[in-house]
Amino acid sequence: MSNTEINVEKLTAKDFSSGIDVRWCPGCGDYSILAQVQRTLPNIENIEKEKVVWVSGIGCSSRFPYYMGTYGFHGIHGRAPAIATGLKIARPDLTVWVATGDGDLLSIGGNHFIHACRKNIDLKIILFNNQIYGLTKGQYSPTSEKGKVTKTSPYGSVDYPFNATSLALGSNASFVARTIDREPKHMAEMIDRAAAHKGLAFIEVYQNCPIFNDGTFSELTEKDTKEDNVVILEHGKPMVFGKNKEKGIKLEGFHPVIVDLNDPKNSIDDCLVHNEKDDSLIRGFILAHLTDSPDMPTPIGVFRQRIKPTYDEAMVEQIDQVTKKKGKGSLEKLLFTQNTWEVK
Amino acid sequence: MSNTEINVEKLTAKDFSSGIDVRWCPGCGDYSILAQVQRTLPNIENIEKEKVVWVSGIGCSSRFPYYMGTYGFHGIHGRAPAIATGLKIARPDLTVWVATGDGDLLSIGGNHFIHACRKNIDLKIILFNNQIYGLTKGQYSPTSEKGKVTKTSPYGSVDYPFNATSLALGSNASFVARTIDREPKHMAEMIDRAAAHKGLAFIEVYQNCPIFNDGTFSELTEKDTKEDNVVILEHGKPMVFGKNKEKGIKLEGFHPVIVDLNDPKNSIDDCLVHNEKDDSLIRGFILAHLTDSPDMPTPIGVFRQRIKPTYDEAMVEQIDQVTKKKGKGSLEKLLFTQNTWEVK
Amino acid sequence: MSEVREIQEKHIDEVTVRFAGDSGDGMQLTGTQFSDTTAVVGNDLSTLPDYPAEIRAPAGTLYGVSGFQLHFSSSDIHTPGDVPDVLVAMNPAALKKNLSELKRSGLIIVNSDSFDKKNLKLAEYESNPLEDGSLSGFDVMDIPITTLTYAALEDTELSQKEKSRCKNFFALGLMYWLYNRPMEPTIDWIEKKFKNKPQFIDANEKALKAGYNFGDITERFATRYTIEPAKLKPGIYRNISGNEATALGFVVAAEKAGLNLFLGSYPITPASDILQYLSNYKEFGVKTFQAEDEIAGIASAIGAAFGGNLAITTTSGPGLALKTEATGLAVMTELPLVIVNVQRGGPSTGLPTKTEQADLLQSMYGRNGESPVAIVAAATPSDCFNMAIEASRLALTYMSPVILLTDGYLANGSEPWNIPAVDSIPEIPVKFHTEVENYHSYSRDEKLARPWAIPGTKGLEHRIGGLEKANITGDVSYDPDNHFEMVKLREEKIQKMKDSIPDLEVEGDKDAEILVIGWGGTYGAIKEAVIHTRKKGYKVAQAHFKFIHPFPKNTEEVLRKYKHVLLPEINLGQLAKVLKSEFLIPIEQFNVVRGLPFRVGDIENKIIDVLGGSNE
Amino acid sequence: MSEVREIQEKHIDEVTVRFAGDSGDGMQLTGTQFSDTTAVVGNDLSTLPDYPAEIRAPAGTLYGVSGFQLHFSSSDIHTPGDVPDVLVAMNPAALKKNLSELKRSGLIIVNSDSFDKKNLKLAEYESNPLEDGSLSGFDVMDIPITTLTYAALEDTELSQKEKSRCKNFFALGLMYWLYNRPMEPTIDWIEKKFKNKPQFIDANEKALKAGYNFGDITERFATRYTIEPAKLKPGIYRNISGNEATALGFVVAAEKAGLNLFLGSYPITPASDILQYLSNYKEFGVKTFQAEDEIAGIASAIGAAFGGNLAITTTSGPGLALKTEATGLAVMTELPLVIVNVQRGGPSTGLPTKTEQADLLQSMYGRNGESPVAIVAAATPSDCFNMAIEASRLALTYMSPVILLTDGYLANGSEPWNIPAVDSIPEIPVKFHTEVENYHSYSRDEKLARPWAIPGTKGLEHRIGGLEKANITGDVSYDPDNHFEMVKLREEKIQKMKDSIPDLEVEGDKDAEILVIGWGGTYGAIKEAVIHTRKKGYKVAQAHFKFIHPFPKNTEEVLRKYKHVLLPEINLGQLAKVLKSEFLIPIEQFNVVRGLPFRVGDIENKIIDVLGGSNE
Ligand SMILES: Cc1ncc(C[n+]2csc(CCOP(=O)(O)OP(=O)(O)O)c2C)c(N)n1
Ligand SMILES: Cc1ncc(C[n+]2csc(CCOP(=O)(O)OP(=O)(O)O)c2C)c(N)n1
Ligand code: SF4
Ligand code: SF4
Ligand SMILES: [Mg+2]
Ligand SMILES: [Mg+2]
Repeated sequence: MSNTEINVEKLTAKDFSSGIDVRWCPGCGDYSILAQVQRTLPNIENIEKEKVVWVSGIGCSSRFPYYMGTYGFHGIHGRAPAIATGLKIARPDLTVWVATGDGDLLSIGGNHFIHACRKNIDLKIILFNNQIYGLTKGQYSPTSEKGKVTKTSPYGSVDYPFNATSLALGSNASFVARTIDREPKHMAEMIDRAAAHKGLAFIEVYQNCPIFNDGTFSELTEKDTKEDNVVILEHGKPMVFGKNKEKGIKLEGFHPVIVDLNDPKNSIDDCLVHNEKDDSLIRGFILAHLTDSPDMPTPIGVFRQRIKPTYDEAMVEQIDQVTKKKGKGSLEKLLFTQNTWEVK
Repeated sequence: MSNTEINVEKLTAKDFSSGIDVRWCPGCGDYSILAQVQRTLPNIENIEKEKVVWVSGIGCSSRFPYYMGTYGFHGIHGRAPAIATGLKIARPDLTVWVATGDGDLLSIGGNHFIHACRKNIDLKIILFNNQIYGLTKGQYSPTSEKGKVTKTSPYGSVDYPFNATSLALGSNASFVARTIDREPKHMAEMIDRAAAHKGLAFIEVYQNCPIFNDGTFSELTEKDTKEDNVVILEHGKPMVFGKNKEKGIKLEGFHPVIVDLNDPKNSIDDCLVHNEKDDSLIRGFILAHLTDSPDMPTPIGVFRQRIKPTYDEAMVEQIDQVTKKKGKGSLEKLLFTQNTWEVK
Repeated sequence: MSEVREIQEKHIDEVTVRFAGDSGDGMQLTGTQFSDTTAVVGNDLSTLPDYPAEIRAPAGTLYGVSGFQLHFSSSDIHTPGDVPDVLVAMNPAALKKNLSELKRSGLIIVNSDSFDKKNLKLAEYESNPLEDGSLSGFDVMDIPITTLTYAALEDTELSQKEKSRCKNFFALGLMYWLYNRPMEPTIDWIEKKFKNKPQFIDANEKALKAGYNFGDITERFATRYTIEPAKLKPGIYRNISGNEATALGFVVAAEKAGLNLFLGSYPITPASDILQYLSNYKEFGVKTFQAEDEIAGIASAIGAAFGGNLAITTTSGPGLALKTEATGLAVMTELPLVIVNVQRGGPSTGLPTKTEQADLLQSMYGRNGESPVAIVAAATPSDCFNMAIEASRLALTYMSPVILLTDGYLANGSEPWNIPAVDSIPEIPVKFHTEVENYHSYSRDEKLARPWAIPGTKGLEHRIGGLEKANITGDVSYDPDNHFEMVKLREEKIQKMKDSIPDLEVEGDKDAEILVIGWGGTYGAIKEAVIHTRKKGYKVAQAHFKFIHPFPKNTEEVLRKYKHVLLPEINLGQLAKVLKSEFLIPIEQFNVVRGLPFRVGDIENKIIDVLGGSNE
Repeated sequence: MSEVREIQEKHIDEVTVRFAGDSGDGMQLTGTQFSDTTAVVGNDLSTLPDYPAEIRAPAGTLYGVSGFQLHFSSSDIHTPGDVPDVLVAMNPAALKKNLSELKRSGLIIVNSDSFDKKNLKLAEYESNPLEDGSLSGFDVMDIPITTLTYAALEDTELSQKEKSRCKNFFALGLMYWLYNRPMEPTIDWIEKKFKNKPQFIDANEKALKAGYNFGDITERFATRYTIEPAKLKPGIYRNISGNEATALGFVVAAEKAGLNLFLGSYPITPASDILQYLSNYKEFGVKTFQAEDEIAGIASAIGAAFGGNLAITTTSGPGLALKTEATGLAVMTELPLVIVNVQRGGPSTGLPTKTEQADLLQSMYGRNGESPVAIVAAATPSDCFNMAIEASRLALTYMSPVILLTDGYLANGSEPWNIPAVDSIPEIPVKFHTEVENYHSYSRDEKLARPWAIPGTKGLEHRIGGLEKANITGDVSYDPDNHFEMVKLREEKIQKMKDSIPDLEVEGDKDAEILVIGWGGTYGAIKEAVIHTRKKGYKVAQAHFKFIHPFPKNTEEVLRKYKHVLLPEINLGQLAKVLKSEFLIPIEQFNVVRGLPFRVGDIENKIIDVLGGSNE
């Protein structure tokens, strides 16, 4: 079906808009994600819009497919990865994206998520993490911080939160990244990277919900604080951050610590050099757990990328192999197998 | 309700048997787990048998509660951690154990498992990992190795398996351990340790299913191979293994490698010293992923233990605090709140 | 209020008002405040909030309109009203969306400031309805509410945006003036709500008073209305919504049973409120567990029931669908458990914020195997309180799961509630089994309930689960005859509940030609339709099912008495199916599935229709 | 077979044999081999495997007994037989467990070696039944099968344990001799099965032949039986189980529709076989996805359906319960999807290896909202093939989810199947929508089906989901009238299927006084009961529902024709409920819920009972 010639006309962001009125609240971080996706997809080489499908669950974020000018499936709560898995296996020629929220993916949908990671289904999952249940009007979510006061936790929640990147890595996801709604360029880069990854790609986007959880990420997004609180991961580069890149991260044993690069005792060479292609998951895991300690900056970027055969690929290959060996199936043979007898 | 005097008589293994005929296949590794549990529990200090509850899902392994002389709940497939969670929250005075299989806990039950880990519910979960669906007669499970030929994968499965300890750590479980059905003493120790841990304790037991997956763990259990393939984790001790403890494990960057201790160039001091109390999850994660490479030995023992408040505890505390502040609830006050008016 | 202008004070009997505006305009709040105040002055009332599935759709759009309807009266009323007499529309979209339902010649109060080009376009108006004559026939009050609010707040420190947010209080104040309500309850509320933000207290109060005074000052309103207090049954009242009543019912049930209350739940519209209310009552020892999903919600409740708590789980349609397998486990293990299903529009995600009665068959039959549960349904918002207690009582007395059905209309709607004296609510006797001798986990008492022996009880260690149980001993049993016995026993136990539920009551004409039956949230609409048709001279009676599985003992007798039995349902005829198959009685169905409560008039017409048309 | 001993060769018409032994004794294999061979010699047959939920309970225990019943005949038969004529019991537990069902004076073949103290005790025998006279009245052949097997394998290299495992082949050989069956099919099977283990080929063949020869040599059997081939309809036959037939049906349906087949499933007894069979057919491009749970099973199938595959999901009761929410999504998105539910004993985990018909109401009503799906049910093991195709055809033609109900008895039972010529099976016309002009995702053809426009089709990019859809455009719509319209349309579409399903057929007496109706796997038992009672002179007719939602057009007409309508069901009356509510027709119910197929005799008695007792 693939006919690249059809696509000589360059697609634009507009081609990726369905034209339907967007119904998120004013100021919602979801707008930014939509804009970056619509801007980024047209630049993907050989992209055929009709081969792109957006699948989602339920939540504010899960309205996403309606706004995309591609095929879309607004599923049921938590099941987007499972619907997308079936679609991708049935139709490996399609590019299947999942738009989902922290409740949708990590609460009710947790099982499908970890299994999709494990199986390396070739899906691109974007988690709109606003650390709240938006659509149901403000209950704490599995990523809400402990102690959070919400409608269902009037005295503060007693839940420890999930660390989404940790969970993804614990499930052996082959591509794990994080970005922030207020960093459009970085986000665009992550989307591009995910699109290019063959295998399951997971992007966590920190997304502000101005209505029910306004400002949770403000330390990471406000001009005067963000440089001190965000470290941008770049492959092959030392991990440094701060307004003047004056702070670095090094490891003491398994414990990442901050080094003051203004202090002549320290050198940038002590700093951890980011390597997203590390075969092992350990480095990614260390990065994922930087957020455990309040003193450490939050990493954004690609935590880990590893190329290995995808599930859908392997299934097609197995079918091809068996078919090559046995020949294409014949119904005649299938029905009239051995152990038949004739009544005359 | 707790009245320790009642328990002056020492309980025995027999007290922990229900006396019901055990119905596993001859040679099943489940027998060994049952025996060790029944032998270990009586030794736990102040244990009151009537305060112990075993909860399970569905599978061969999930028959476990029937054989225990304690309270038991044979639930539905995959839901044991959720049932146990409700029970523990409702009744923090009880000791709640979960007996479950690799299909039960990691396939259909995956979501409840990771959430129980995250929330640090004070449950003791024993995973009977036989890398197969036993009760349904031999389909591959989420822990079966890639390529495995089973009833549902006649040409070899295309699934990458879960690493159960990695998933538990990725979900921030506070106690993670592994043992083997054929190592009764080690198993007893792990059970004892789990029982003593306040918080979610997860023990993965490699368990042989002689009927549908015989010998999967034989490299780890057979006399002539096990010393070379198993490394026993001991807190504060260097990680060494081999028939004559002639091999050690050290880290090169994030990559564990084997060092030959017979080679005078190497010293036991180079070896990684196990520290199960490490605050961070990283060390446990490295250990969990030792099994990724076929050359490395499989660790058994406690990967990680960390003490932090449990969910059930925190909930009780919150109730106490609010009650202290507001006084015990009065129905009168609750119903006849402000904004009432009287009709005469 | 010293006023020289001549204002006509008119006494009226009842009014239906609808507030409508953007999702961000605070219409739900305005409606609730008006209701609470109206309740306090002693009117009977009934409310119907109606909001979109979007949290706050872009301002000015049609799909972003949020509404709140309120019917209040000096006599007994039962519904939020079919057609509003008054529409308060904060923008063109609100006007557009609601106009068609307004009473002919009704009053329209609009914020004329919002009728600018942009908003008119968003509302898909070609021309300005305030100017093009299309509203002729209505009594239109176009008031520059935004401008007037800004003016009132001139000397406050608020930003323009913050000031603008106060305009709903202006509208509320105006309505208070128009219907002669006191401002104090709202002022109290504002002071409490913004305790830590004094600037908002000041601003909102100013806006409220400005609205009120505007009514006083402007020459536009020639009439002001008084609605006398309703002659309700003596007692202490409060205004209550169905969800709050449900929550309170369970707290009371737990106390009356001497048990701890456990709720395992996952948020879902329109049921989340119950979880939210209950998470507040820590001082009652209530434990609310916000689970990872609906299955964990019910599974945790089953665990808590095994542990000896009054265990409940709350949800709405799609969530109930997810709980079916575990509900079967509760059936097999015969544990007490209340499952609350606040019905919403289906199938699938359907119409999440709308009401419907289409989960009855799911509740009845939606499980594998022969898997009977008890089913009860609340009839009005305040009745949710009673039915939560009833459901708990049945669950605990018979050791059985019970499904309590309410719906989006009951859940969010409100009415004055005659608060019962705490002592007047009967205890729910619960005794955990402790006797070791002759204990069998599946022995039964005269109600066919098995003993509740909870972990921690010495000597009663036993094991339960989802496999078929041997009668009496509770051992796992694959015996064919035992299975048949148990299948029958489980159904019989539900039927036994007939002994402790009230008979079906018939209201209306003794010699009625038609019996209008119903269940759940349609009670009020049916009741008003019956009253109206009787006033018109038809012979009509009403009976309402609050207990559906089992049916009350006298059900068949009642149904067979009447020439016609009419059953209005907000589904395609679910209770009708159950009744027809059980009694083989013909039933006239009236089914309207529009995501909204019945219109009284429609039921009225149907009654007249069934009786052969107008008798006039 | 050159034999001097005088053996009586007796021609008989039919026999029912039951093999029973430990779960580890290979009784299922023995039964299957005997069935396959019996099929090949041309008898009609019907089988009933019956195994415990435990994989391999400790040897010798009562609960570890596994059985396989087989009824074969020289004429048309329809059930596995009510009471066995012959019991082959490999140990005391097998004898104990099955004796009560054996025909009076029936033949018992036991492995006398296993009647030692330990096994007697495990079987809860106080004394040895072979010695204490308790078997008097039966024809008992106590044969030291273990000893004889060891003897036959003396010169093989096998361990004692391995030798012991061959004893079922000895028993099989003996039975082959007794019923005059050839050994070749089994020898062929052995050779294929143990291709890589020649020592097992040798041993098993030796055991088989030893058993056969033992029959020949021993003086104990005076009679040997011949059952002539049945006069079945001409054609090519094979013996087939319901699960295999289901799997084949879907492969054929996909090919006939020109689509790829996708199965998303999670293993569960007794449905796992279908997944297992389909995972073999890679050369047909069949994709089987073993999902993490049942919800992922159906969700993945919904995704695959959106992608343009023939998508199915397979499960049993508790799994169907888990799929309800997602089934609603398929209803709302109007995607073709077949859900196979192999019913087992419920509620909850229930009796996992036993049969039952108690998921009909769950299939009909077990979803939130008004959420209609089509329901079809297979009548016999081989009919599963037809109904899998029918279900696929309905799903693809009407763009709708379809539930195909089979049950544990059909799934594991087998019968000879007259294999249809591939060309005789009609194509299923499927056309993906490709025209860009005027495309609307919820427009409808004359069947009310919406267009299937799959991703990859340029210009038809559109979005579907679980929220209510606007008629025709498919946009999200919260409009009340649209909702009502869609609720009715969805039900109407199912009713439309009446146009393409066959009328209900009536077999039996034209002037019958009683019509016995049924659905699903009870077909054979009802049919035999009808034949028997007609033979006894009663006027009886039969009609069997294979299409349940919608019912065939002529259903009411047929039902109203008869004085009595009797409906036997293996539940508490589920189809009866549906029929009664739909047609208000009284139906006599006959409900037996024992985890087992109906006994023909019981239905017979019930028919006679309804007709007022014996006519003799
Ligand atoms: C089965 C089911 N359970 C619950 C809900 C209610 N529900 C809808 S969205 C949602 C959570 C939304 O949170 P999140 O996924 O974080 O999305 P957000 O709105 O924050 O983008 C819930 C609980 C539902 N629609 N279906
Ligand atoms: C809802 C549901 N789905 C599927 C099943 C069937 N089932 C029973 S046990 C099982 C898997 C057993 O595997 P595991 O958990 O590894 O336990 P094991 O038997 O190997 O100990 C399955 C799929 C079921 N009982 N219920
Ligand atoms: S509620 Fe929050 S997440 Fe949802 S649309 Fe509004 S701002 Fe965005
Ligand atoms: S099937 Fe395997 S896991 Fe199950 S009881 Fe038998 S040996 Fe044990
Ligand atoms: Mg969220
Ligand atoms: Mg297993």
